[in-house]
Amino acid sequence: MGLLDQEFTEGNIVIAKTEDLFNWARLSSLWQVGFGLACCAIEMMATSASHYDFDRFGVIPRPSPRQSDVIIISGTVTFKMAIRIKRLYEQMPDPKYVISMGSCSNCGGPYWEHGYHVLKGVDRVIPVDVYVPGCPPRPEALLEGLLKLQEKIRHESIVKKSA
Amino acid sequence: MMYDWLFSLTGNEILAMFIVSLLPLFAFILPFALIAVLAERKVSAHMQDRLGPMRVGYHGILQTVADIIKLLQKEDLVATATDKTLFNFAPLLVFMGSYAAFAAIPFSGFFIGSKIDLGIIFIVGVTGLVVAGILMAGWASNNKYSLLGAMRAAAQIISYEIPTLLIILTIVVLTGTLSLYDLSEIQTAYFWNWLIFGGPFFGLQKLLLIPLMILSCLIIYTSTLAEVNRTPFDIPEAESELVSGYHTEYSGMKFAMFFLAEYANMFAVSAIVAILFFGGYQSPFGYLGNSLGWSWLVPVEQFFWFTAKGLFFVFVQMWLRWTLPRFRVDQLMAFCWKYLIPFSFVILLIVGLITLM
Amino acid sequence: MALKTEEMVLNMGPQHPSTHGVLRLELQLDGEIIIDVVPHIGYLHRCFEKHCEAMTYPQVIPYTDRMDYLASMYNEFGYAVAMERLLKIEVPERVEYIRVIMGELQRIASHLVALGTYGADIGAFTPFLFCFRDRERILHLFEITCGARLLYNYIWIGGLSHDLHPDFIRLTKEFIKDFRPNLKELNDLLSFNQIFIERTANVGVLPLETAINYGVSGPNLRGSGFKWDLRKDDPYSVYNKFDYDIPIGTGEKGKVGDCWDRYFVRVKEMEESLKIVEQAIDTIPDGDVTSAIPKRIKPPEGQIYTRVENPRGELGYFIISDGSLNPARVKVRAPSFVTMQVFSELCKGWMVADVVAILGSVDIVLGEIDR
Amino acid sequence: MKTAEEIFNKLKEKFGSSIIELKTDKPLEPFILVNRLEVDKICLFLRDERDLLFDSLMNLSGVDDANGEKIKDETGLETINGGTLSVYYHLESTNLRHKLTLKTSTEREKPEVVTVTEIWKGANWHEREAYDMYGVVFLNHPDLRRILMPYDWEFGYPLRKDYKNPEFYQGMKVPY
Repeated sequence: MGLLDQEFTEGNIVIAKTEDLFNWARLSSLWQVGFGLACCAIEMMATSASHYDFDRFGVIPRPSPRQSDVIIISGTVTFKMAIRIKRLYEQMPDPKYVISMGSCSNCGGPYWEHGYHVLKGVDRVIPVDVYVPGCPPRPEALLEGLLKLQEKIRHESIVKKSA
Repeated sequence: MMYDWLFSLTGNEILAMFIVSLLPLFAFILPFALIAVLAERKVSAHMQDRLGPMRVGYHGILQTVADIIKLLQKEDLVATATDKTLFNFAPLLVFMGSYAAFAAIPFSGFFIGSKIDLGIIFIVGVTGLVVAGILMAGWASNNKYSLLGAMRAAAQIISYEIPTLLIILTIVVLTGTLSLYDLSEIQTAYFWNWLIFGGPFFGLQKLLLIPLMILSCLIIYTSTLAEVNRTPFDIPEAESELVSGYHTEYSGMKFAMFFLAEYANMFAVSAIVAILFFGGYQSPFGYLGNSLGWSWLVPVEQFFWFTAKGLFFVFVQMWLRWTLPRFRVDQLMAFCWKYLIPFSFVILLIVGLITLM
Repeated sequence: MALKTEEMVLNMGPQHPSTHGVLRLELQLDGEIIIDVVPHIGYLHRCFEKHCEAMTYPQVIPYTDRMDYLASMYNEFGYAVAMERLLKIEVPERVEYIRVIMGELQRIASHLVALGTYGADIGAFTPFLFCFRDRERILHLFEITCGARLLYNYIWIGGLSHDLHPDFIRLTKEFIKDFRPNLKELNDLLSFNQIFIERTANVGVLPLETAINYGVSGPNLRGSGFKWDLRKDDPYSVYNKFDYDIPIGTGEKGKVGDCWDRYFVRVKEMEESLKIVEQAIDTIPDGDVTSAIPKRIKPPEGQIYTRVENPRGELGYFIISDGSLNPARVKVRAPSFVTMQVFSELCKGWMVADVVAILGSVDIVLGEIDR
Repeated sequence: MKTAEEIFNKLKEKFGSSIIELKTDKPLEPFILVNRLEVDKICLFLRDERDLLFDSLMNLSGVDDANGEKIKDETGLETINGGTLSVYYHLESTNLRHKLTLKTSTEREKPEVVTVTEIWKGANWHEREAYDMYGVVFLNHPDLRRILMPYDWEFGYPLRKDYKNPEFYQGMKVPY
């Protein structure tokens, strides 16, 4: 991504148009790794079920990390699992995003004080884009988290390093 | 035909041949794949009480366009332990196999890729490439799940080719021709001349053939379903068992190639069933073009009828996918070797006797 | 000269579409036939017992919800019954009725998830969405009562946090009226589908002796033909006031105790739970639900083991109190933990596709296994 | 349907010294204190005796009695030495419908109890969990490894009252 920096000046017209197209394409077909950890995974399944359909936003669960763009960490991350999550994150091809769903993966949640086996927040292992609060967050909260992520992608730029 | 018309237009053969061979790909398969992927998601959504893609374009129309552009931007991950050449070549081979089949399929009276006499045998032979591509993909991605998926795919496609061939043999015994163009021409004028209703024969022979033809249509439909790895035979890329089978390690455009090949294969297979039994591009009620006297309208109508039948069978495949559970590997093999193949032998025998009548 | 074959170790790792959460199965494969399965658990160990020793008695309830997050109402129910026996508190009649209604609704919701994901594992994806559509209605009922969809903190020691919502009874009656035809639809779509029967009948048969020796309980034990249900055999709350029967596996489609039996026992159990909810809704007495909640809970020194019929089996609470505000030790006997032990014996000799079928039929929840 | 006293007397005359006493003073269920190295013989007898038939082990739980003397060093860290760790067995008979609770206790430094996995195969994981959480070594257990904690967790046994969190585990900060 860095190479383009030197050649083009601040967002001229040619870049702006293709940029919007690429951003629009990336944000309207976020493929999710079909993988859940704990109670938040049940709410994630309820979100992709008929009542709060995830598919409306173009999000389909893909079984293998190779074909997915967004990984939703839904549930408590323990140390034994943190190593696997780090490897799973590395398997995903590059424009990848992370939604940390539920207070357990945000900061350790109800297990922050006495949880000797709980990792206090998944951002200690992988970079997180959007945090969805709640224990478990309601499906609407997860949908809002997804919209926040889509907003973030809409303003990404291949020229200027996003702040 | 199209080739002669283009030749008279452009003057040199190579250009005409080039355009004719590229026409099915750009004019038909790519748009079809875009629509089919969206249709599958919409059909499955509405079958499951939900809406499917809605936010991308009006009612989700641009969803597949967005998917393809996104897949273009994806990093092309090639694991170090993979066998590079095979890994990169496998999706091409799978797509080549499924696209080559369209060369011999008559889209309408006016357009056919190449009017070869061995049309149907060519198609079955060329889809053999798909098996090689899948095995290559499974082996090269150095992943246990892909290997299992590829082994299953090879076993399944090879064993389901036998009932397909036997049913094709019965059609050949009945109609005496291998070329799909002639097959479509035989089943002209009204739907009771279609082979599913006993073909263009008369009296007792037609009556005897009808049950056999319906049964053989069912057999060829299920066995071609298995050849294309669609549920209930989608064990090579069974999500719940083998993560996603032979294309677990593929990402970005290579995965899109597999995806595209699967939908192209789906249409090729339903086109074959439509041609063999439902009269290819023949219209069931005669042509508007003839009655109105515009002769140029007839090929357009034929093209319309051909795609209508093909899309109907593609819809049935989608319908099956979202209702039926999946077979296990040995049940699938048993179903093929213990039921489909004996049945098709019996049908071949009886049809042979009937034609002697 | 026999063909020299080599065994392959396949890791159905913590991230796998059909391991119902974070469970790693190490399969020893000969081709597709399974020689041995070694389950690795602990990926979701959230130190529940350490939290119980640091919290006071009422504060433990939200943590019991997060153990079996598919049937959290029943976890609270078990903990409340255990504490009430330890403190010898008498709970008003209305509270018992509401607890039974909530418990049985939670059983239906939990079985719906179990059957839905089981269909998805075998390959039929549509029943999964039909089950979740019906489950949403139950979650709506829970939500109007105690404000939460999945983890409630509703059943307290000695009573309930809120009384029933005014139109809870009307909505429940509507739900029951709509759910019965849906159940029949699920049966036609999945239970009696020939391919589903082909994939599940005679697969993963659990003989009765090994089931009892391993301590398996709940629908998995009843699937093997043993009429054992704690609501009748070790009665608690007011379950003896309702008439319902206990469905057991009869080997209708294959041998007794195969995957199909365990699946169909859960379908029939949903019908029984509907009956219980119907009877309980009609005869619910009035009263204040928060009258018997003690202000300070300081039980005398002692220990108690109580068990309730969780949708997954026998959920036992072993509580030791040392006279202070915090429990000295709370040990939970989780039904899925015990079922997971018998899993490797069920899978020997079957194929990779059957591991998924058997894992779906024993219906485990990782939160409960790893605690 | 036998009560705890009848079972206790039956066990007393069968095993004599290894059955230590029947405790009924604390509320609710009485339990029988048993010698920790004889547990498997007693349980085999309990399972196979015609009128006892305890054919299913409901629950096996390790408990830290925390009755040793507590030493507080300068950083307010509490270490308990001496005292006992105990293991409770809750047995049940599915056809005679009666229940029983056994208790064995071992000293804290070198806790050892005989395994009952041969009698009830269900005890296998319960014992591994008791080992993982408390460090109670079960003699001749088929494969005594940690079950819930990571296999390479060498910071002691988490559920003991005097357990201290490590600072780092494989590069991840443990405390909040």
